[in-house]
Amino acid sequence: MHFQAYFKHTVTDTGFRNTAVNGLVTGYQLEIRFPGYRGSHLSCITRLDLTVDGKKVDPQDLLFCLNGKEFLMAQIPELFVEYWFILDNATLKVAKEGGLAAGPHEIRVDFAYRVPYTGYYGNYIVAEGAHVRALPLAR
Amino acid sequence: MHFQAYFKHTVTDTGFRNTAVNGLVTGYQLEIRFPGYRGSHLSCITRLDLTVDGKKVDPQDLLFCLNGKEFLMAQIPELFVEYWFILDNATLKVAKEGGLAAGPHEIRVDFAYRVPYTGYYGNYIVAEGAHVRALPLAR
Amino acid sequence: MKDSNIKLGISLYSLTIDYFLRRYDLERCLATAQELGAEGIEIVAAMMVPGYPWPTAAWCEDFQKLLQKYRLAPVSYSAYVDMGLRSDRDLNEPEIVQFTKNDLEIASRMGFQVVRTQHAISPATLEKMVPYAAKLDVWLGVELHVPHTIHVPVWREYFGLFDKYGSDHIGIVPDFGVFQEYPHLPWFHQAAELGMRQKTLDVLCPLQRRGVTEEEALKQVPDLTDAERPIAHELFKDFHPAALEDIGPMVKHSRYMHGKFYHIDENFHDACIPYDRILPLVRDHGFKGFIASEYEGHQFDESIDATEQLKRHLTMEKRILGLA
Amino acid sequence: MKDSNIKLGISLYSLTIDYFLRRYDLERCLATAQELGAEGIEIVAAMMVPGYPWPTAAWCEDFQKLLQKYRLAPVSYSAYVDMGLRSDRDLNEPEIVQFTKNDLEIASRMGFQVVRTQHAISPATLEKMVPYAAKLDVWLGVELHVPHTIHVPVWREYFGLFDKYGSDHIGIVPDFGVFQEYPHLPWFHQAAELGMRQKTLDVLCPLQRRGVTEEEALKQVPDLTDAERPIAHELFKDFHPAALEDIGPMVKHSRYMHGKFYHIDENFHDACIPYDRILPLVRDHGFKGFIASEYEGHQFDESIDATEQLKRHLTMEKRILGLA
Ligand SMILES: [Mn+2]
Ligand SMILES: [Mn+2]
Repeated sequence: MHFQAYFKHTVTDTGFRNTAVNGLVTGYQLEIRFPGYRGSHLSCITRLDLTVDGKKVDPQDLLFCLNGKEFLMAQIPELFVEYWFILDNATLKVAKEGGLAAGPHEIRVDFAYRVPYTGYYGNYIVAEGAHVRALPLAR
Repeated sequence: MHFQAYFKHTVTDTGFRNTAVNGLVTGYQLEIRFPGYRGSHLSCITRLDLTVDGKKVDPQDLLFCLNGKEFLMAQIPELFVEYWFILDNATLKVAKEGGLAAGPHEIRVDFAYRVPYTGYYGNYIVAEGAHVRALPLAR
Repeated sequence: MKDSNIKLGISLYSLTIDYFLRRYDLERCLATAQELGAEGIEIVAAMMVPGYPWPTAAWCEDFQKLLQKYRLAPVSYSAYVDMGLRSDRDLNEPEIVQFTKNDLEIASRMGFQVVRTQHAISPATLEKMVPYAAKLDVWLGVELHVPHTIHVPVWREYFGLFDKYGSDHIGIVPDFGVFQEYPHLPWFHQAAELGMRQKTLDVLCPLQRRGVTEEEALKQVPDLTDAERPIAHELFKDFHPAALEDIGPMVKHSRYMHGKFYHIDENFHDACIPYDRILPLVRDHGFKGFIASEYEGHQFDESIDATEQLKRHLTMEKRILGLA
Repeated sequence: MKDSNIKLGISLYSLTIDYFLRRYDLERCLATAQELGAEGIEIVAAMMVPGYPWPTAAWCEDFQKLLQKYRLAPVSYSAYVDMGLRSDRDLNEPEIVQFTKNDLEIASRMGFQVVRTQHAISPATLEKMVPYAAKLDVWLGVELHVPHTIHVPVWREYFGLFDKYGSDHIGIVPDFGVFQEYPHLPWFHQAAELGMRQKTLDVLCPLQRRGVTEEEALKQVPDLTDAERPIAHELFKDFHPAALEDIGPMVKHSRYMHGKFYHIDENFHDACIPYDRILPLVRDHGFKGFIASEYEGHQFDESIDATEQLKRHLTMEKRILGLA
């Protein structure tokens, strides 16, 4: 039951909106917190799945954005010099032609991370949790 | 003879000085440019050797500092999301008890990097060069 | 507060939930520590230092000014050994050395003379750090944390180093969590939230207190649910307190201790960690240094007021130590 | 300048040495382009966009204002396919797609409708980008660069795509370097600097011009030094110009061309790249778009004044095209 308290705060209130480049709506984005008490190297993230309105987003359509950079989900395990400061929100950008319709959507984030200093007797704790909430799409 | 022009500007005029933490002189540092016409991902660096006054610095005593981060030389090949903007100088920090003596020192940097878009017919060009210059240690 | 060898501080980690939810920024955490009467603070760098692990020199200076503003001593810089930060392998020794040197230097720039590290540093690496800690005039303390005791092999090795080098620059940071005997109140709150029934606890807890094994105990709960199973397992796995006799050897090599706690009741009593026996032993063995109140109930029940818990913990410590 | 289908621009890459040595910042490069009378510019993003590959939206807006200030058209955003950026493997297709989508989006935010990419994108990946380029209303041109010609297999595939999808959103960016026949003046400067003797060149250069093989030619220089050997090898390896008849098919699928050059003499003549034959063919085949002057002599001799070279190149182009 350790490291469980923060998962329920993963998806933030703000930043859920459609994205556009020069008027072309390319998808949508939302913001998440790192669901732990301290920051983490991104390479410690072992799972990050986004489900919107009951449908899992294909990781190929997802970009993880932090520290002014944008990463493919497949790169996350390799990002051992990218630190997620606990007060910084990360942005998940989803490529989806036309974006999402106005109004509320159900957002679910399944998240897991290795606690990198817990190798007691050789095993690292992996903290796992999910956060589900309805969020209105900002205009 | 391609990509040779910039190596002669690798070691900069500024930033060569001893380093201290709370009064303890821990070593010295100097600044280098990326010796190419554009920026590079750090993972493209294939060689970076520092020689001071004719003696090669042990890579274990060297830190490569850029983008507000500090890297062990052994990590360089893995830093594929760390971009070296061409106008930013990198700092080489050398651990050496007591630092260097005042006055001029001969600095030599041997540098090589893969040109990541030159895989014509399957081979990447590796640009190589050296820069040797005398630099006075700043007070 | 009376003059005493023992000084009372606060780990800012105690205020995690307020910080995490952006209710308190770092300065507000410091202000809270001052209001509570703490003499000094511990900071968890990986949590509260912007730019970590490479904060700017300017930020480190500003931090020292903040401490002066709130009249707080810089007690401990809390470092990790994030040995598992890579996904392909553990950090190797040159990486751990650099990781730790970096923490020692930042700590020094921030004004700290105590750096808390973790056993993952390994005795061999700690030994290599002795000269550097000495030069920087920093004391590098390894935290003794659940599930370890001073009798596990790695800690026997650490004590060997203390015997060899003295404990002027390396030592032990005991976390009082090693003396925890039973689950705490926030644990029960979270257990309930996760589906543990009171009737199951009513059967299992007394058995845990009597030292019955998990296997034997579970026979008494034939209707254990899937949700209850891992929680019941924790109940029998997690609470194996170290012996209070270990406090003597700890004190001998310690300059800093973690006053870990999960809940102090309204009568200023910890029902799970025997502070009333721990603290007198710490004092009587001659401990000289800071004990930082380290509240961790927020990991289990975020609705509890952390500041109130800290206030109770400090009050309890002062009463037990006769410092009130 | 007369109204013409062909417009003359400058690649800011031409000013590399001034930029690299911090003599010119980006704005000064733009001011120089305006002073030279260029109608528009190409920017090499990996060189001049702070924060690349993820510049901020604010920076992209400010850049457009700078272009307006200097009355310059945003002609081409020059993108790479840094397929070898990792040390353990080449980028895979999802990575190249994302790399290119990112460039298309930044280019679009910076106001560019032409994006120059490189053949490492591969025909298969380029084909996947067609709908996205169409949606963003960007033209994605693959640069044809030495040592390629339009007859190598990968370029036959690109032309197959142009036939299939048209060239409204994909196409070819010919670099006139493919027509280079002989070494250029800065090449001779660098060769001398690296130890090549004039007497060796006096023997080898005429043989290279007559099409003699390296093996045969070296027999005429029995005293070739170790320093000379790699330079002699380059002399025979690097200068195999594409046929000028290829210009027709290029023009058909091109909106943008690189006026690559290494040295223009004081008589406004390029002694190595036959501009006097290239440009009339480009015009007569009906090319409509920008030719950007792309000075590259700085890679060989940094002492040559790049701005003067650009001035000569523009003058030469105008004379040949009758735009003066
Ligand atoms: Mn602790
Ligand atoms: Mn070109």
